[in-house]
Amino acid sequence: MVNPMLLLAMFLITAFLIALLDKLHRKISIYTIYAVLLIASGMGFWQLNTLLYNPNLSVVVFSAGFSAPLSISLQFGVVEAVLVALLNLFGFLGASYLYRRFLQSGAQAIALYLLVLLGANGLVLTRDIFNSFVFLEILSIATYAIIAVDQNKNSLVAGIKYMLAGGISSTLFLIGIVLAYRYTGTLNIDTWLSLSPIKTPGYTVALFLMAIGVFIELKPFPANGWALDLYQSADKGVASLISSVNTAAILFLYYKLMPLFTPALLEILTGAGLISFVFGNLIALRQKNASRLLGYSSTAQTGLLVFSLGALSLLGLPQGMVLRIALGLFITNLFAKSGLFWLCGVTKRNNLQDWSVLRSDSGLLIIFGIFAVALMGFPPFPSFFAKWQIIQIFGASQAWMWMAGLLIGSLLEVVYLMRWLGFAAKGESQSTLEKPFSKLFPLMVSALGLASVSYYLTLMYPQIGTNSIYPIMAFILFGLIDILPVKLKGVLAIAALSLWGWFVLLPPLPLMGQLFALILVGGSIVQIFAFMRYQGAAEGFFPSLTMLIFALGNIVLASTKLQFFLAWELMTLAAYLLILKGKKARVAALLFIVFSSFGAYLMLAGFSMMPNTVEGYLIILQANFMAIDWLPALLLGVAFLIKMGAVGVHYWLPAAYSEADDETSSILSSVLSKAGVFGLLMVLILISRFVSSSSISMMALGWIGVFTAFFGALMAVFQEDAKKLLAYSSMSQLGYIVVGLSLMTHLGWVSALYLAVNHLFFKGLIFMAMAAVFLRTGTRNMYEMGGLIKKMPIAFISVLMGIIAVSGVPPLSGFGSKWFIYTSLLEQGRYLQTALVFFSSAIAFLYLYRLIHTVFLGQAKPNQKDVKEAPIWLIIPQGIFIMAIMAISVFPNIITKPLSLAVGDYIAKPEWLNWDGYNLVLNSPTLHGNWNGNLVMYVTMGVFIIPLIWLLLVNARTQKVKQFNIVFAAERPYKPWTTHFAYNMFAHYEKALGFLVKPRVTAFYKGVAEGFHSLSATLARIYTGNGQTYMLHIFLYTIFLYLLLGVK
Amino acid sequence: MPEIFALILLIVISLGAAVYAVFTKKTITALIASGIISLSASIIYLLMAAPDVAMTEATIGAGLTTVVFLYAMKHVKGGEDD
Amino acid sequence: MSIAFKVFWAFISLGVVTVWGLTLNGMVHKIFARVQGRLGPPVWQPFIDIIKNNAKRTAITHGIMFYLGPVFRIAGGIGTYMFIPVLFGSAYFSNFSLSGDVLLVMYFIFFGQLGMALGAGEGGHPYSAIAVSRGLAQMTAFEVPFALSVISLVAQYGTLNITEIVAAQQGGFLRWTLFTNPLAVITAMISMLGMNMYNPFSVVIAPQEIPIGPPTEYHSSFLGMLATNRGIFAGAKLVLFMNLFFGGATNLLILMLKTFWIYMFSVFVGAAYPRFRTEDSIRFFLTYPTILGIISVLLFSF
Amino acid sequence: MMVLICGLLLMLIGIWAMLIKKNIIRIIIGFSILDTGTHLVIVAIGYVKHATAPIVDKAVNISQNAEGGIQVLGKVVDPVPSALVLTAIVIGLAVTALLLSFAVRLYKVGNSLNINDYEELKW
Amino acid sequence: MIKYLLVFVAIIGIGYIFLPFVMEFSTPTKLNPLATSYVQGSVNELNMPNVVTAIVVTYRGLDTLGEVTVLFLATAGVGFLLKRKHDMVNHRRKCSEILCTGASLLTPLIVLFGVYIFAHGHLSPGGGFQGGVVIASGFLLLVMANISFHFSHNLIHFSESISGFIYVLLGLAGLVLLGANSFLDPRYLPAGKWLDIVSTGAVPIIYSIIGIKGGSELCSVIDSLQHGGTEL
Repeated sequence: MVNPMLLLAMFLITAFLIALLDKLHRKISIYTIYAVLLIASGMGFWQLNTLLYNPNLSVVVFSAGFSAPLSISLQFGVVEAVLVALLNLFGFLGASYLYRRFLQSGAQAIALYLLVLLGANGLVLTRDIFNSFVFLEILSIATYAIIAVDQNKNSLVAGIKYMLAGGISSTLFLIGIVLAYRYTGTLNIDTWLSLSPIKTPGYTVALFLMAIGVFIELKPFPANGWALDLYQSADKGVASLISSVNTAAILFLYYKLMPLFTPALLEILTGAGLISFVFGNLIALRQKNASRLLGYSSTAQTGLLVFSLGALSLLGLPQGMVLRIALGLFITNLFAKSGLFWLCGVTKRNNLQDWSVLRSDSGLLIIFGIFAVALMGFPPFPSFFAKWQIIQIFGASQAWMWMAGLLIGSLLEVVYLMRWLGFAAKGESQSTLEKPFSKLFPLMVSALGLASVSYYLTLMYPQIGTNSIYPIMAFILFGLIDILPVKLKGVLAIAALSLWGWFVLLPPLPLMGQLFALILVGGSIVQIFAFMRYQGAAEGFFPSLTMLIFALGNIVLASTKLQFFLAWELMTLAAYLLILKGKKARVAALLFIVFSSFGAYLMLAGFSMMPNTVEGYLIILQANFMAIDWLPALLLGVAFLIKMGAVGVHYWLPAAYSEADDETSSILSSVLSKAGVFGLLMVLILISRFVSSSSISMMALGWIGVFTAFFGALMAVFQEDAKKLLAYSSMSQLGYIVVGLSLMTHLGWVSALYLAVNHLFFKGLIFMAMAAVFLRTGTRNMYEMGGLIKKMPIAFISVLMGIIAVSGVPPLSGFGSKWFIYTSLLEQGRYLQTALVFFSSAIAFLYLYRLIHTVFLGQAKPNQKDVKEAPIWLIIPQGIFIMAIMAISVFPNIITKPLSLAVGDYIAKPEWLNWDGYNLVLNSPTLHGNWNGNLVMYVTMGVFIIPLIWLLLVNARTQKVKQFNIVFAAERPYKPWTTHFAYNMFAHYEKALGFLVKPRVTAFYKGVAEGFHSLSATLARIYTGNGQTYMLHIFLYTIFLYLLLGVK
Repeated sequence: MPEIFALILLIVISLGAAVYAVFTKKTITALIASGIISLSASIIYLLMAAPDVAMTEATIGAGLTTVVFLYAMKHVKGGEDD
Repeated sequence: MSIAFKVFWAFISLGVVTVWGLTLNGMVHKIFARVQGRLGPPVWQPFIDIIKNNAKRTAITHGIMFYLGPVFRIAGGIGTYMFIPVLFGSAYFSNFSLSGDVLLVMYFIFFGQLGMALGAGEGGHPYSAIAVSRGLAQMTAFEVPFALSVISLVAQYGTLNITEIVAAQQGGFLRWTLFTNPLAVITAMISMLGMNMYNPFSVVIAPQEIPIGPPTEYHSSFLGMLATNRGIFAGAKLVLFMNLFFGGATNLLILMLKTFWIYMFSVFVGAAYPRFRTEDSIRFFLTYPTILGIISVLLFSF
Repeated sequence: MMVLICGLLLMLIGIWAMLIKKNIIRIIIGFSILDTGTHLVIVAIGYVKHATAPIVDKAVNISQNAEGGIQVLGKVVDPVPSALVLTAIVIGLAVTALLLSFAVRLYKVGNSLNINDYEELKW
Repeated sequence: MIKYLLVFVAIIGIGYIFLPFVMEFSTPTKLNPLATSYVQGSVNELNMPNVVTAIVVTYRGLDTLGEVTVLFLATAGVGFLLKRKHDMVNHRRKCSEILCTGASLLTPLIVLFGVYIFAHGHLSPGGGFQGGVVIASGFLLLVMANISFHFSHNLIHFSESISGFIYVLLGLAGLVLLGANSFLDPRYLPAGKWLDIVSTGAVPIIYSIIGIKGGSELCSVIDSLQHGGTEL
C-alpha cells in the first residue's frame, strides 16, 4: 500500500522548494507541480487498485511511531483513494488551465496552488479532528491567497468576504473541537466513535459548533453570499478549484464527522442541505451572469450532497450504499461543475445570452452539452443513477418531504441549465473564440472523463440490461460518423434499426408489446426517409434520431423500472436535442424539456412507490400480475399524460411541435406521443384490478381525455400557423385515445389502440405532406399560401387522405376509430362524454377544412408560382402511410383482430362482440351496433363512381380555365390572390366560442414562471453585496439552526 | 489569593480594552487596545500554567500582529478611520 | 337476397326518394313565395332546373377537385340514403342498412359536405369559402343537439341500429319516440332546422351577403347534380328523422305523409323567422337545444 | 471559569466589532479580538485546578518505579489544549496578515476601506 | 436600525449558544486519560520534560508541520499580494546615530536569544515559533532603524525553502529508519540524558529548523507588508 505520509511529504517538499526551482526557470516549476499532481493522483489510483485486490489491507497509518489517540492517524481506504485520485486529477487539470496565469504570476502562485491541493489531500486523509482543522486552514488560507491571482477590485473584495466568513466558521469549528475534547478526551475520530454516547447539553453544543463550522464552509443557503461573490469574481480556474477540490475536501470532512452527530443534529443539517439545494436552484433561475449562476448551482449541488449523505444515513442504509450514491452525485458535479467554470473562462462571456458564441464551435458546444446534461441528472451520467436510487429509497422509506424537495430542486435545475444550453445552442452570434490549448485540454479531459466514468458506473448497475446500452451506443456511433452524407447515414440507420427491431425487439414481446414496437419503432423508421432529404451531411440529426428510436424500443422492452425510466429519459433527451435543431426552437425546446422533466420526476416518484419488478420479464407482462396503489398510479398517470399533452399540461406541446424541424414534428406527433399512450396503458393494466369504467378515477380520466380532445380541436381552429394547427390536432386526437383507455373495457382499449395506430398513419402522412409544403413555400402561415393543388398534387392527395382519415368520414379508416370510440363510450353509458367527443370531432372539420383549403385550394399566391413538388424522400413515407391507411380501411380486420387479441391478454373479449366476416357486431346488453368497413367501402365507391360516370358522360369536354378566372360568378377581381379567404377564417366561430380558448393555461404557466422568478428575485435580495451583512447572515443562520436543534 | 486578584484585574483590563477597541474613533487606538488585550491574555496564560502559550501570545499576538497591523496601516493612510 | 337484387332495389328506392325530395323542395319554394305574397315557381320547377342544367353544353372547370366536388356531394347524399332503412319490415326498401348503424349515417352526412367544400374551395371564389366556413361552423353547432338526441335514443333503446330503433317504436303512435322521449325529439327537430338551412339558419346561402354560397362557381351539369342531391339529401334526412323519432314507416304512403310534415315544420319556422348571424346561430344551438338534449340524455341514463 | 467567561465575552465583543464597524481594518481588529477570545477559552478548558505547567522539572512531584519508568504524581495542566492553542495562534496570525494584505491591496485599487463601498457583487 | 437590532440578536444568540456549556462547566481537578498518557509518555518514552513540546513536535507533529505550512502560505500569500518591482526604492527617514548603533548592537543579541528559545524548546517553555518570532523581531528592529539594510530576498527564500525541506526530510527519516508509522518520529536519534540539551532524539534539531523556518517566514511577511506592494 501507499503510505499517505509520503503523499503529504511530497507536496510539502515541492511547495517549499518551488521558489528555488522557479529561480531556474518558470516552466520547470510549473511542470514539477504537474508531475506532483499526477503522481499524487496515480497514488490514489494505485491504492485503489491495491485495495481492490486486497480488501483486507490495513489502511490506517500513524505518525510519530505512536498509535491513534496519542498521535495523528491517516486513513487511506477506498473512498479516500478515490478522492485522492480524483482531486489530484482535477488539481492537475485546473493547473493546466491556469498555465498562463502561472507563467505570469510566479512561484508563489504555484506554491499556493499546490498547497490548496495539499490541504485537500490532508483533509481527506486525516482521521484526527484537530488535524482536520489544520488542513482545513491550509486549504482555506491557500484558497484565500490564490484568489489574488486576479487582482481586480471585485475579486479582492470577494476574497475579503471569503476570508471573514472562513475565519468565522473556522473559529466556530475550533471552539467546537476543543469543547468536544473536554467531553471526549480525545481528538481522534475513530476513538471518539467508539465512545458511548454522551448526553449532556454542553456536548451537544460542542458538536453543534463543530458541525456548523464545517457546514458553513460548505456554503449553505442563505449563509453563502461570500461564496457567490467569489465564484462570480474570481478567475475561473480558481472558481473551478473552489467549487470542485475545495468543496469536495470539506464535504468529505463533513462526511467523516457525520457519524459523530446526534440524529437531531444530522436531521437539521440534512434539512438545511435540502433547503440549500432547492433555494440555490431557485435563485439561480433568474441569474443572467454565468459564473454567478454556477455559484448558485454549486451551492445547490453541495446542498444536495449534504442532503443525500445525511438523509441516507438517517434512513439507516449501509455506508457502502450511501457512498456509492453520493459518489455518483459527487463525480458528476466534480466533472461537470469544474468543466463549466473552465468553459466560462474560455468563452469569457458573463451574460448567458452571449454564450451563443459556442454556436459556431460544435466541439465546445458538445462539451457544454455533456456537462449541462450530466449535471441535470440525465442518463447515462452517474447522477441519473444516483438520483434514481435516492428516490427509490425515499419511496421505500416513505420520506415524502425529502423526495418532494429533491424533485422540485432538480426541476428548477433543469429549467435554468436548459435555458442556458438553449442560449448557447440557439443564440445569435458571429464572434469567434480564442482557445488556448492549455484551457481546452482540461475541458476535453473532463468531458471524456465524465463519459468514461459514466460507462464504468453504468456497469455497476447490472439490472440495466444490455438493451439499454443501444441508444447510447447509437448516439455515439452516429455522432462519430456524422460527417458522412445524410443519405448514407439514413440507409445505415434504417438498416440497423430494422435488423434490431426484427431480431431483438420483436421476438420476446407479447402481442401488445409488438404492437407498440411497431407503432413506435416501425413508425419512426418509416419517417427516417424524410431526414434523407437534406443535402450534404446534415449534422446533428442522426445521433439523436437513432438514440430516440432505440430508446422508444427499449421502453417497450423494459423489464425493470430502471430500464423503463432510463429508456424514457433517453427518449426525452433525444427528443429535446431534435427539437432544439429547429431554427427558432429555443423556447419551445426549453418548454418541452421542462415539462418532460416534470413528468419524469413525477414518474420517478411514482416508480418509487411501486413494487419492484422481476428482471428479464417484460413489465407489460408483469403488469398483469402486479398491482399498485392509487398514488403511484396517479403520479405515473400524470407523467404519461404530460407526454401526451393532456389539457392543462399541454402548454409545451404546440410550441414544441411547431418549432421543431418538420420531420421532427412528425415523429414527435405521430410516434413520440404514443410512448405516453403505452405508459398510460401500462398504468391502467397495473390498476385494472381496482378500477372499472364506472370508477370515479376512470370517469375523471375520461373527462380529461374528452376535454383534451375538445380544447385541442377548438384551439386548432383558431391557428394561422399550419404546424400549430396540426399540433393542437394531435393533442385532440390523443384526447380520444385517453378516453378510450379510460373505459377499462375490451372495446374501449381496442378503440384507443385502433386510434393510436390510425393516428400514426394519418398524422405522419399529413405532417410529411405539410413538411413538403413548408419546404417549398418557406412559410408556415396558411394565409400566405393558396392554390398549391396544381403545384403539389401529391402533397394535396396526402393531405386529402389524411384529413378524411382524421375527420372520421367513411369510408376511410378514420371512421373506424370514431365508431369504436362512440360505441365503446355508449356501451359504458358515458353519454355526455360521447356528446362532447362528437362535438370535438365536428370541430375537427373546421380546422381540417381550413388546412386543406387555405393551403391547396383557393387562389394561388403570385410569389409561389414556381413551387415544385416535394423531394422523393418526403414522398416515400407518404406513400407508405397512404398504403397503410387504404389497407386498414378496406380490410379493417387486419388491424382490429390483432388489436382485440392483444387487448384480450389483459381484458377478455366479451361474448357479445363478434367478428362476422368483415362485419363487426356488437350485441351488448346495453348497446347494439354494427359496422362493416368492407361493405361500406364498396358502397361508397359505388355511389361515388356512378355520379362520376354520369358527369363524365354529360360534361366530358370542360374548358380548363386559369386559376384567377372566376368570371362565371360575373366578377374579375383586380388582384385575385387577395380574394383568397384564409386569414382568420373562423372569425365568427371565435366570436361565439372564442371565450373558451382564452389563453388561460398560458396565463397560468406564465403566472407560475413569473411567480418563481419574482420569488427568486426576492430571495436574491438577501445577497446585498455587503461583507458585513454576509457575516451577520452566518451568525443568524447559526443561531437559527441552533434554535431548531433546541438544546435544553 | 493574589493570583485571583491579578486574574480579575487582567480580565477587567482585557474586557475594558476590548470595549474601548470597539468604541474608539481612531483605528490606531483600537489597535493598541487590541495589543493590550493580547498582552493581558498572555499574562492570564501564565497564571493558568501555560507558559508556552503565554510566550507565543506575547510574541505573536501582542508583538508581531501589532507590527503587521501597523505596517498595513502605513499603506492605507487616510482610509483607516471610519 | 343476392347483391344484385339488393342493388336493384336500392336504386328503385333511390329513385323514389329523389322524386319525393325534389317535389318537397318545389313545394317549399311555393310555400315561401306564398308566405311572402308572391306567386312563386311551379312545384315541378326543381325537375325543370335539373334537366335544363344537365343539358347545358358550355362548361368550365377550375381543376380536379372542382370537378369532383359535385360528385362528392351527390355521393354523400346517395351514400347517406343507402345506409338508412326506408320502410320498416320491407326487404326491398332497406337499402344497405346492414353495413352500419346510425353512427355511420351521421358520419356519412359529412362526406358530401366535405367534398363539396373542397370543390367549392378550388373554385377560387371567396364567396364559396366564406359560405363553407359559415356552414361548417354552424354544422358543428347543430350537430351537438342532434348527437345528444341520438345518444338519448341510444340510452332509451340500447341500440344504434336504426332498424331496431324503428322496431322498438312499433305498436301504436304512443310508442313513437315523439311521445316516449319528447325532449330528444324537440332537440332533434331544432337541430334539423339548422341542417335544412332555412331561416333563421340560412347563413350558408345568405342571398343578401353571399349570393348562392358554395356553388357560386358551379353551373351546367355540376349545378344539376347539386340540385339533384338537394332532393336526395333532403329525402334521406327526412327518412332518418322519421325512423328515429316518428315510428318509421311501413309503406310509402305513410313515409310521404310523415316526411312531408317533418319537412313542413322547418319550412314554417323558416318562413316565419329572420336570419341569424353565424355566431348567433352557433350560440343558439349550443345553449337551449343543447341543454334540452343533456336533460333528455340524463333522464334516460339513470 | 472566569477565564472561560472572559474568553467568551471577548469573542462576543470581537463579533460585535466585526458586525458594526464599517472600516475593514477595524473589522480585522475585531477578528483578532475574536481569535484572542477563542484562545483564552481553549486554555481555560485545559486548566486543571491548582496545577502547574506541563513541564516535568523540579517543580513537579515525580517518582521512579521499579522498571525505571517515571511516574508523574504532581498535578499539571492538560497539555493538549496548550499545544492546540500554539497552532491556533500561528494560524490566526497567518489569516490576519493575509487579510491585512488584502485590505492594503484593496485600498490601492478602490481607495476606500469602507466595506459599504464595495457592494457591486450582489444578487 | 434594523441592522443594529439584528446584530444585537446575533450577539445575544451566539452567547446563548454557549450558555449550556458554561452552565455545566466546572474546572476539572484531574487530567483526562489521554493527557495523562501524554505526560507519562513524554517523560518515559521521549525523555522530554516539556510535555507541550512533546505533543507539538512529536505526537502531533503533523499539526505542527501543517502550522509551518500555514505560515509558509501566509508568507507566499502576502508576498504574492504585495508583490513589488525589483527597482522599487523605499524613501525613508534616516535614522539617528544612537538608534542605528543601538539597533545593530541589539540585533545579534536578540537573534541569540531567539536561538536560545528554540534550542531549549524541549526543556523549557518556548520553542520554534516563539524563537522564530524573536529572531524576526530582531530583524524588524534593523528594518525600522536602518536605512541601508535590506533583507536579502534570496537568502530569506533560500532559508525558507531549505529549512522547510529539511523539516520534511527529518520527518521522512523517521519513516525510513523506524517504519511506516513513524513519520516525524524523532526517536531515530538517541534519547540522551534527562534534561540535557542534546537529548530527546531529533526534537531539538526539528525545533531549531522550525525556528529558522518560522523566523524567515515572519521576516518575509514583515518585509512584504512594510513596502506594501506596487501602486496600481
